[in-house]
Amino acid sequence: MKQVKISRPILVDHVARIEGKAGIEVMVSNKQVSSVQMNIFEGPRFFEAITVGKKVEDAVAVFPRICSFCAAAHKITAVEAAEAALGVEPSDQTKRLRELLYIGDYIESHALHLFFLAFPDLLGYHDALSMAGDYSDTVKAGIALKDVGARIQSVIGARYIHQENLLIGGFGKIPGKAQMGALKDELASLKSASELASDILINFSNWKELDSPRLHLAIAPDDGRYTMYGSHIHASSDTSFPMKDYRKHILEHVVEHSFAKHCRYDPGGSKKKNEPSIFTTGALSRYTLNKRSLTNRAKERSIMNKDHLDPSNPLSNNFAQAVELIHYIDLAHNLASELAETIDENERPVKYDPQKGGIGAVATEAPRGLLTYLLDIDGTGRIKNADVITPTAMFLPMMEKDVGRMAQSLVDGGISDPSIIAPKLETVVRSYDPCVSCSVHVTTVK
Amino acid sequence: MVETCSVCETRKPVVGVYALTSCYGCQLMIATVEKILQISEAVTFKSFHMLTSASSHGKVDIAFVEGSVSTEKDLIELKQIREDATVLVAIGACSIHGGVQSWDQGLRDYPEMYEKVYGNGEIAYEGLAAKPIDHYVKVDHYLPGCPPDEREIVYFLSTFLFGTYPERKERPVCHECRLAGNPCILIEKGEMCLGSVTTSGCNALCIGFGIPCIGCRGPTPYDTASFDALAKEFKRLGKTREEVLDRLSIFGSHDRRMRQMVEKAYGGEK
Amino acid sequence: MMQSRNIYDTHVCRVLRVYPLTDTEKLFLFRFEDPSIGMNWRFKPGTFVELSQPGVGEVPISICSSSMRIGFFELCIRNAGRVTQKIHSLKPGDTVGIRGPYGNGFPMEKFEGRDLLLVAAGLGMAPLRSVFLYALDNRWQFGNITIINAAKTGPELLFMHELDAMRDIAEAENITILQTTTRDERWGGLKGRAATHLDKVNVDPNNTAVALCGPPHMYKSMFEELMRRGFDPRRIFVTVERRMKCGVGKCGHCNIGTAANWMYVCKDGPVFDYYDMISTPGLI
Amino acid sequence: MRYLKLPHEKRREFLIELKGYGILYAPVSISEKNFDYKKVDDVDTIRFDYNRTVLPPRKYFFPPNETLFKFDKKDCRLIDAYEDPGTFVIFGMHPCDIIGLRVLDSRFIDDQPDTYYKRRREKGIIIGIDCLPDEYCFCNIRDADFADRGFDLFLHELDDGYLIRVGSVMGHKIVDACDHLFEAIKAEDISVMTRKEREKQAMFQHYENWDNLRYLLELQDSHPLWERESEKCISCGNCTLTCPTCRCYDVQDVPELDGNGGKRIRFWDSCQYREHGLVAGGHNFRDTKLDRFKNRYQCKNAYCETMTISYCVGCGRCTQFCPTGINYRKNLMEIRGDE
Repeated sequence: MKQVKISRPILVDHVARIEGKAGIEVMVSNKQVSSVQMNIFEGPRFFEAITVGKKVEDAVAVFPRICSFCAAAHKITAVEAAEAALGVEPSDQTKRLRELLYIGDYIESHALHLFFLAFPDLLGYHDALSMAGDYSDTVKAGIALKDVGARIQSVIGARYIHQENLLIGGFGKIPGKAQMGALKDELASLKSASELASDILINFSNWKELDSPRLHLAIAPDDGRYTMYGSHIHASSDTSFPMKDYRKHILEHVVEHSFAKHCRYDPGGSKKKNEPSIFTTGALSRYTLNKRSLTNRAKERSIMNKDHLDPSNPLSNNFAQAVELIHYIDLAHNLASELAETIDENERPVKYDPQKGGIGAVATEAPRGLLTYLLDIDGTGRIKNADVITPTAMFLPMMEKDVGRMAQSLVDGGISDPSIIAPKLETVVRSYDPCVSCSVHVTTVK
Repeated sequence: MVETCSVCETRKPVVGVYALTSCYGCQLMIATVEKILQISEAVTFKSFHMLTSASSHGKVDIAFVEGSVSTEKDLIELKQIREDATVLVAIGACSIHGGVQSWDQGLRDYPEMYEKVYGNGEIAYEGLAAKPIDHYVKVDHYLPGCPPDEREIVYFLSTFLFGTYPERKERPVCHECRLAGNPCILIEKGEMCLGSVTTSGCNALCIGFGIPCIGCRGPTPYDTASFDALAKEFKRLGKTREEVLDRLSIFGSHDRRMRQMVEKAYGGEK
Repeated sequence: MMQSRNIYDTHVCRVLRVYPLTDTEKLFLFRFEDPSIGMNWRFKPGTFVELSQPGVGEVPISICSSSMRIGFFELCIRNAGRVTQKIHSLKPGDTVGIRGPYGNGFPMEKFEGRDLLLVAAGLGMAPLRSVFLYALDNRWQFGNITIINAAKTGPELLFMHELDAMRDIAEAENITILQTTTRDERWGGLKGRAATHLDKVNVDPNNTAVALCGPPHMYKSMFEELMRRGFDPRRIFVTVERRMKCGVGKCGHCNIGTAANWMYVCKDGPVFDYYDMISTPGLI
Repeated sequence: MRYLKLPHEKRREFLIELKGYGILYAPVSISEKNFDYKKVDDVDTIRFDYNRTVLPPRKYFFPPNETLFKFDKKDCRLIDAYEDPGTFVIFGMHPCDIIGLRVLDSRFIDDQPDTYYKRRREKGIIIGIDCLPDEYCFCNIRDADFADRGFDLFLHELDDGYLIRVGSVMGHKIVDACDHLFEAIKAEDISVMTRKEREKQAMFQHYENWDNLRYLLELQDSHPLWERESEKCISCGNCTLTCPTCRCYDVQDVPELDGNGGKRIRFWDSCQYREHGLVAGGHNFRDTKLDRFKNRYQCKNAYCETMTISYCVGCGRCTQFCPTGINYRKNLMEIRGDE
């Protein structure tokens, strides 16, 4: 489907301040945006191919290498898929530690995205480093938040990128009470800093041009707690499905301009006759669907700033992340306080037999949205089949739509200078907080 | 204030941080080192797409290149970087050793993997089997790790700022593991720990957590990795040739001696 | 009592002059910053210093100047690694750290009253220059002197011009200077390895002290040639090279094994006599 | 020498007393099968029955990583960065480790004292304890099974307490300060101790005289053993890093980002690594694994003049902590033609 080039395309060769390599290509002909492509030229890494035939332990050590920004999300989800396949039930303590580790990933990832990648746009800088002169307190708060997120992951996962301490069945070494106590104190001291992101964002309203109702997907909390876990995925269209059936409902296909595939949602059931539709996922979707489960502080903040959390506008995703930052600092503090009292440093990982084999499918909420893993393990403890879908692959089609909408409205407003249009489009892309490495390296076809 | 730099002598060194195909962890590590603000004062970042939109092409004094060459576009970019850079530092497992995406190097070819993942779907960009960057261009310094250690990143930059260059680590992880006071888990638990053939610099972090080394910093340089002796020990512990090769290939599949030396250990008595 | 000085601490020395000698070697003249140290600092020919550049590292370098000169010393430095590369970028006025001198040095007192034969190959000329200059400064204590300086090519001959310039006084002082190259087509002078010119030396084998310095492979053939000509093995001395990190027999990098004695090149050497050389495993 | 008896029931109190002198380091369990010296807060965690620690106690005098200097590039000055550890107590050193420390002293103190080592050595109080040999021990052959000096106090276990030998002025001070804990030695205590000493001697697996060993090592330079055993070696360096008498170190400058400051550090090195024998320009005096393998055997069996024993004290660490089961003692015996 080659486009006839009537005028020069609006091109962004390499979108800066996102994870991974992607470009934007927008074709405008007769003042109409005729095509929008997120060119994903990050190279493929074939994780689902190279892990096939490998021992499940080696495979789960490799999966987090899909992406550094959400390595913990990948590691935890892969490990839990392996556990689901092998019928391993980790201890409650393991689950709580994993949750705290996952929250650490959220805090680090959101703080990085907001303070380092998104705010320079809003405040008119090229980057956070040059912003540091004028907004020293803001940058410092961002660093402190990112650091505590990293520290949580280092304490529990051994380090904050590619957390090796996390194993099938438990941990290599359980952190000590003193370490948990230190985390607790550090988290308590950052409560007010966690509100800073939303303080900044309230000064910037969403771009109305982007308003458009959209379908949101997120995991429904089982126990009324707003976290990354739950047994069902629900949609803003009031449909839902069990997470382990994700392959029936989230469909992928290859597109020519991208090493990342695109996804559609098929609600199945009685609505089967409907075409599978594009959807979005991420902080805004979680907020939209699960907001009543936020902690009080986060809830108050979100009620006060409803306008910034419009589910129809992708820029709201930044604010949703800011609200989550408050929420997760609270949640992390609670968890760390609890663990500082109760943690049993001598607990060993649950023993298991990798040769039992089986299939496990798990979905969790990564910082950027839904993340699904399916691992099929054979009778020798090796991976027979692996399937991973990442949030970026899920929301890419929606992102392209929004980029098109933005471009169209700018063109309609008489702006034709690509150097003015391009940065605006980049801001739209960045609001999704896309993770390009993730999206490229894992999609697979049946 | 910095007075000299080994590369550019008189002014602030101009640094580029580039990514080929990777997880972006090395860049994330650079961007999140504790001293990033100090670094950003000591050097000028000419290109660092992940961190700044003020990134541009052109000459740099020091280029840090993360990622393996996995597409034609990667290769073109890499050659340009080499041309533009006075000193080129390969950073991270992908760049130095091909990374985890090279796990199947020598086992499965590119079309087979492509088909497995993308079916018969067509993509406009040309992919390549993942390779370390020194298969294509000259590399001046190697900064290993998956991801690299914060201290080493700071060390590398500091040596340039001091008018010299970094010393290459060539001791195995076991060295730092003993220095850290860990017991040896290969001996005690019989686990397939790759510490003895893996370049140090991580302070044996994983073993400190009771986790065997999977070799993320890559084989020790100068052909000092005794894959054969290690494989023999694994064999004695009841590990199969495949298990050993799979483990050693995660980060070492491009080592020209590895496969042959493991075969030697298992030779004849399959 | 005062705490004794930290043995790894350095004295600040200033570069006074830098002379390029070859493409890879430069000669540096240093002076001690602190005159009280400079005045009291003595060394023997054949000893070395640890040269330190904070932030880069330390390297052992043998001293190549005359030990009679007080407060100053010269080092001939080959650009062969991280530290020496950095040192090569230094200019007059720059500073370095120096500790030492280390090692036993040549037993000059045993050389007294004898003819001297100095045989250097490659970088070996650096320590032997110190011996040579010492002998010149104390000319009346020695008999005839012959110096053989060998290198692959003419431009690689260390101190070639300096030795050349001495030709006129050499004759008057009974000094024979032989400079030879092994792989230089364009070299107009002597050709061949140092050992091939032993017939031209002007010393009495029965009463000559020999000092050798060169690459490890040189010694075996030199020893054979010298024995054949009747030189006394007790008076053949060699200086050897190792990675001496500390210079004071601690760090272990220069240890050499022998059943009778465990030695450190930095402390027990770097000058060894013929019998040490042939009976110490790993020394050659 | 002064001898005292510490009844078993006073042991705990005595250990708490020792903590009063500074940080107490003692062997504790660090994993299912291994022990190491650690800082001890709760004296009940001390293991009296340990066989050997992973790292020898030299780590307290010659730390695995140590900052020698901070530096200032501008002035080209080095600033001594010795960190005073304060007085500290090492409890539970076996005779081999005590003698191992004396080997280090001979290198680090006897001639041109290593400032850092010496200053730490002056701060450490050493309480030795007797032990029984296991399959790896051959300290008897190395004359290192009984410590006659090099400690402040030395404990021999009796049936109902410990016979204590006082070995230094500091040792006298310690026992004087808590003399209510001790009893006088009785004749039967002495007979228990001599019986135990005999029993210990009977437990060693070999009784040889290895005085000729270092000569045989030189003569057997082409013995097929070297090729065969070095092939098993994975060059991990465990044998040297866990050795109580190994003392090789490397030095590195770690500059700071400001382009001026930084530190000069030293850390344990091992002759089993390629870089150890390397000189500028790329020549390597021990270029092959075989060369490096032999070097350790040569070095460990060389003669320490001031100690009049070899550099090996027979602690068995290099064998127990070799991942590929290279048996040092057996190899030496093969060289001697014992097997």
